[in-house]
Amino acid sequence: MRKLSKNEEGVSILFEYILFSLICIGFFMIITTNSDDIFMKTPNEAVMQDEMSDIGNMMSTMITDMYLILPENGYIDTEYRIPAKAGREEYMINADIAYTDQIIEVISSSSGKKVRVTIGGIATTMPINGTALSSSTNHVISYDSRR
Amino acid sequence: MNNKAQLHTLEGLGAAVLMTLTILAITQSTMIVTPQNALAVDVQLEQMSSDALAVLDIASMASVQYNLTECIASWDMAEPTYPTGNLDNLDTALSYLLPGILYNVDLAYTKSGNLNVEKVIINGPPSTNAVVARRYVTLTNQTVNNMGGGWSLQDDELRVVEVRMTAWKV
Amino acid sequence: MMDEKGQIAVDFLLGISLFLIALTFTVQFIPGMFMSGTAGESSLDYTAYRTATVLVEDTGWWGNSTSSGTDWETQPSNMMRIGLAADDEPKSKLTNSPNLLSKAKIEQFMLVNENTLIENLGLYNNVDNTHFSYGYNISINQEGVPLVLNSTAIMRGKPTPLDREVSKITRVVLVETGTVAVLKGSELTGEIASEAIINVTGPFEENITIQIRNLNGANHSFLNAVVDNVTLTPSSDYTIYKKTGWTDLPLNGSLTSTDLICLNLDHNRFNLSQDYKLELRFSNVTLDPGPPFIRYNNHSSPLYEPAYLTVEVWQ
Amino acid sequence: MESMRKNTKGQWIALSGLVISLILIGLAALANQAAIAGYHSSNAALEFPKENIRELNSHTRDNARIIKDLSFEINSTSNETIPFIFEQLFDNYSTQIQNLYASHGETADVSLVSINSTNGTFGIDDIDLIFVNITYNDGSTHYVSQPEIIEVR
Repeated sequence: MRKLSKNEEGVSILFEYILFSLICIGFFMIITTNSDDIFMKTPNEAVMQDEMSDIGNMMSTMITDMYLILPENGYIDTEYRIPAKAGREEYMINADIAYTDQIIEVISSSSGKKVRVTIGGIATTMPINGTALSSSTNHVISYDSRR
Repeated sequence: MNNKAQLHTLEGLGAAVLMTLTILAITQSTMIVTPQNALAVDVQLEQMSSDALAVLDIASMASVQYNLTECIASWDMAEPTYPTGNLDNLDTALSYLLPGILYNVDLAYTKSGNLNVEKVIINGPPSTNAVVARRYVTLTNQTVNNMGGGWSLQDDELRVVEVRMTAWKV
Repeated sequence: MMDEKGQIAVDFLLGISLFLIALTFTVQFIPGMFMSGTAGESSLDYTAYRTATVLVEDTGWWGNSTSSGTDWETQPSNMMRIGLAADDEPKSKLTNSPNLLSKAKIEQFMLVNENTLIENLGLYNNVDNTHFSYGYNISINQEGVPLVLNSTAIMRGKPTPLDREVSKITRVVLVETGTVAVLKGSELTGEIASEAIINVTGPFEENITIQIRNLNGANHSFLNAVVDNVTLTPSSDYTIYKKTGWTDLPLNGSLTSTDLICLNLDHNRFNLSQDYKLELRFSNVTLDPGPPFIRYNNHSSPLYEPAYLTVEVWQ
Repeated sequence: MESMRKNTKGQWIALSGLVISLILIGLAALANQAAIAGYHSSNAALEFPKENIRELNSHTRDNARIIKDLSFEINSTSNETIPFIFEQLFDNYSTQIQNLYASHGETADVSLVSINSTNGTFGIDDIDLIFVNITYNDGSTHYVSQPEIIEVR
């Protein structure tokens, strides 16, 4: 016994291994359980928030600009390009609530994420309506005084 | 005394402090995280330059000595030599409205079916993100004669001139 | 416990766990790092752009069940949209004068209720059906100082915060600041050949400007101005200058026939609802004999001066 | 402390901390690049030819008045009728505008529909309204105003 207790090397190495493995396992458990959140969801969320508010703002700015040059008798239509996906999801631009709320809504169909953009007081005097899906190819905003 | 004992701890502490400080530095510095939106600068520039031309065009006699049409009508049709431009009236009016912005002005017009583009104000080569603003004026022989310009139009002739301004930030 | 080797493992352990803890935090911070800032600010840029565009290029609109028009400043309670562009045809929706701002509209704009203003210009964000108003500052500046109309400085909103990212857009505009009568030298008449008489009917809210072009004469000069037989004091009652481009140059008396002479008269001199007789005395000028004399009010039109409309928006 | 100075082995924990910090700074710089390069969609809003269309419209309005004045001037020295002169001048204006817009890749067309007068004669005070068709196309935006009613009195 005296001999054993004198040499403590074996115990220290064992302890070292055990403790070290425990810490490493703990660390990797935290990382693996959160990895989807950290590396996939949050950046995607951030990118989507960015792109969707960008697109909403583009729509709103275009409608404002267009409103200011509407012909009294005639029509105007303009094509615009939007990315097919925001982050990794398709989305829909919804202007149907514009009349009541002065707002354009960009909604992702799969995750239900919503971004809303105001449109500067034009909706109360001119009905704006329509929806657009990001996956369709042609996007047009149009106005016709005779309709 | 064996000092080795603290060595790895100190190392780990150092690494941790280093990483935390980096994170702090990045999140706190607005310069890195929030970049100047280059596009917004362009929007502003484009808006200002087309505003300046519009304001000069619609200004009445009481607001400005010569409006855009009168400025253009007074042109003597002479090619400017850099750095002195032509059309001082236009130049002073524009530089008053656009402080901190440099611009070149070209005039485009059709004469006997051909498109002519002439430089009238030269302030140097435009930088990469320059914008172009356009405005149109119509000259008749009467407006030209009033201003003593060199357009030499017929009495029954009217000429549409496109004022093309290329503007950029200094 | 004489052997100290055992400590090394504990020491290493402590070091590595500190390192790993820091790393975990770091990794968790990375996405947040990229998220902060970018989204909100780009949308603010366009909010500022839209607000400035609507104010400068739109006339505004009012409407109730029976009638509507662009002269919303006369119908503040039925106001539907705020716009400052002048419009001489209030029944039509389209304006032909962007960048030309009406004085009456600006004055009414200063009186609009805060919440209505935010609602109307869309200066808010809608997150889960709760309104978050943006901070904003809208002002019209001339040479860096807010323009003063009817003794009110044209500036709405809060002062710009220094510690936050602010989206700013500036527009060049012409603002109606008062009235002006543009007269030709040949139109002026007087009882004495060198003394122009102009009838002015008060009262005025803003200073009045008289502009004279093509005043013929040789070595002629301006002497003084007299209202109802009281000689006016230069610089306190009136200023005289000549216009070159957009700028005003001081005039030291002597004139040439190509000068655009401007006379800016203090409105307090004409503050009653009555007729005033304004005499402008020149030397070496021969004017047509009157009566009739020119009436300022028949020749006056709005005076537009260049200014900068600035919209600043922040979170 | 002496041994610490003498120990020049690895120090890999501190080193990896440094490496990770450097990677982070690189990532942040990259994110900035991305933020500047992005916003393609907002660009579309910028490219909307608002000023071009408005200028086409407002300049045609101004021009109708100039043409009216000019045609009365010409009429006093020639024996052509006012509507004939007006039409010719307007055609001339239209060609010039077409050429100028075409020079930057836009199709613009203004054409005269009719000259209206209050009592059927074409005196200087009688002509009050001019009807003009204006079309504009830059490939993605199509603008048609028919007719644009211009008051020239």
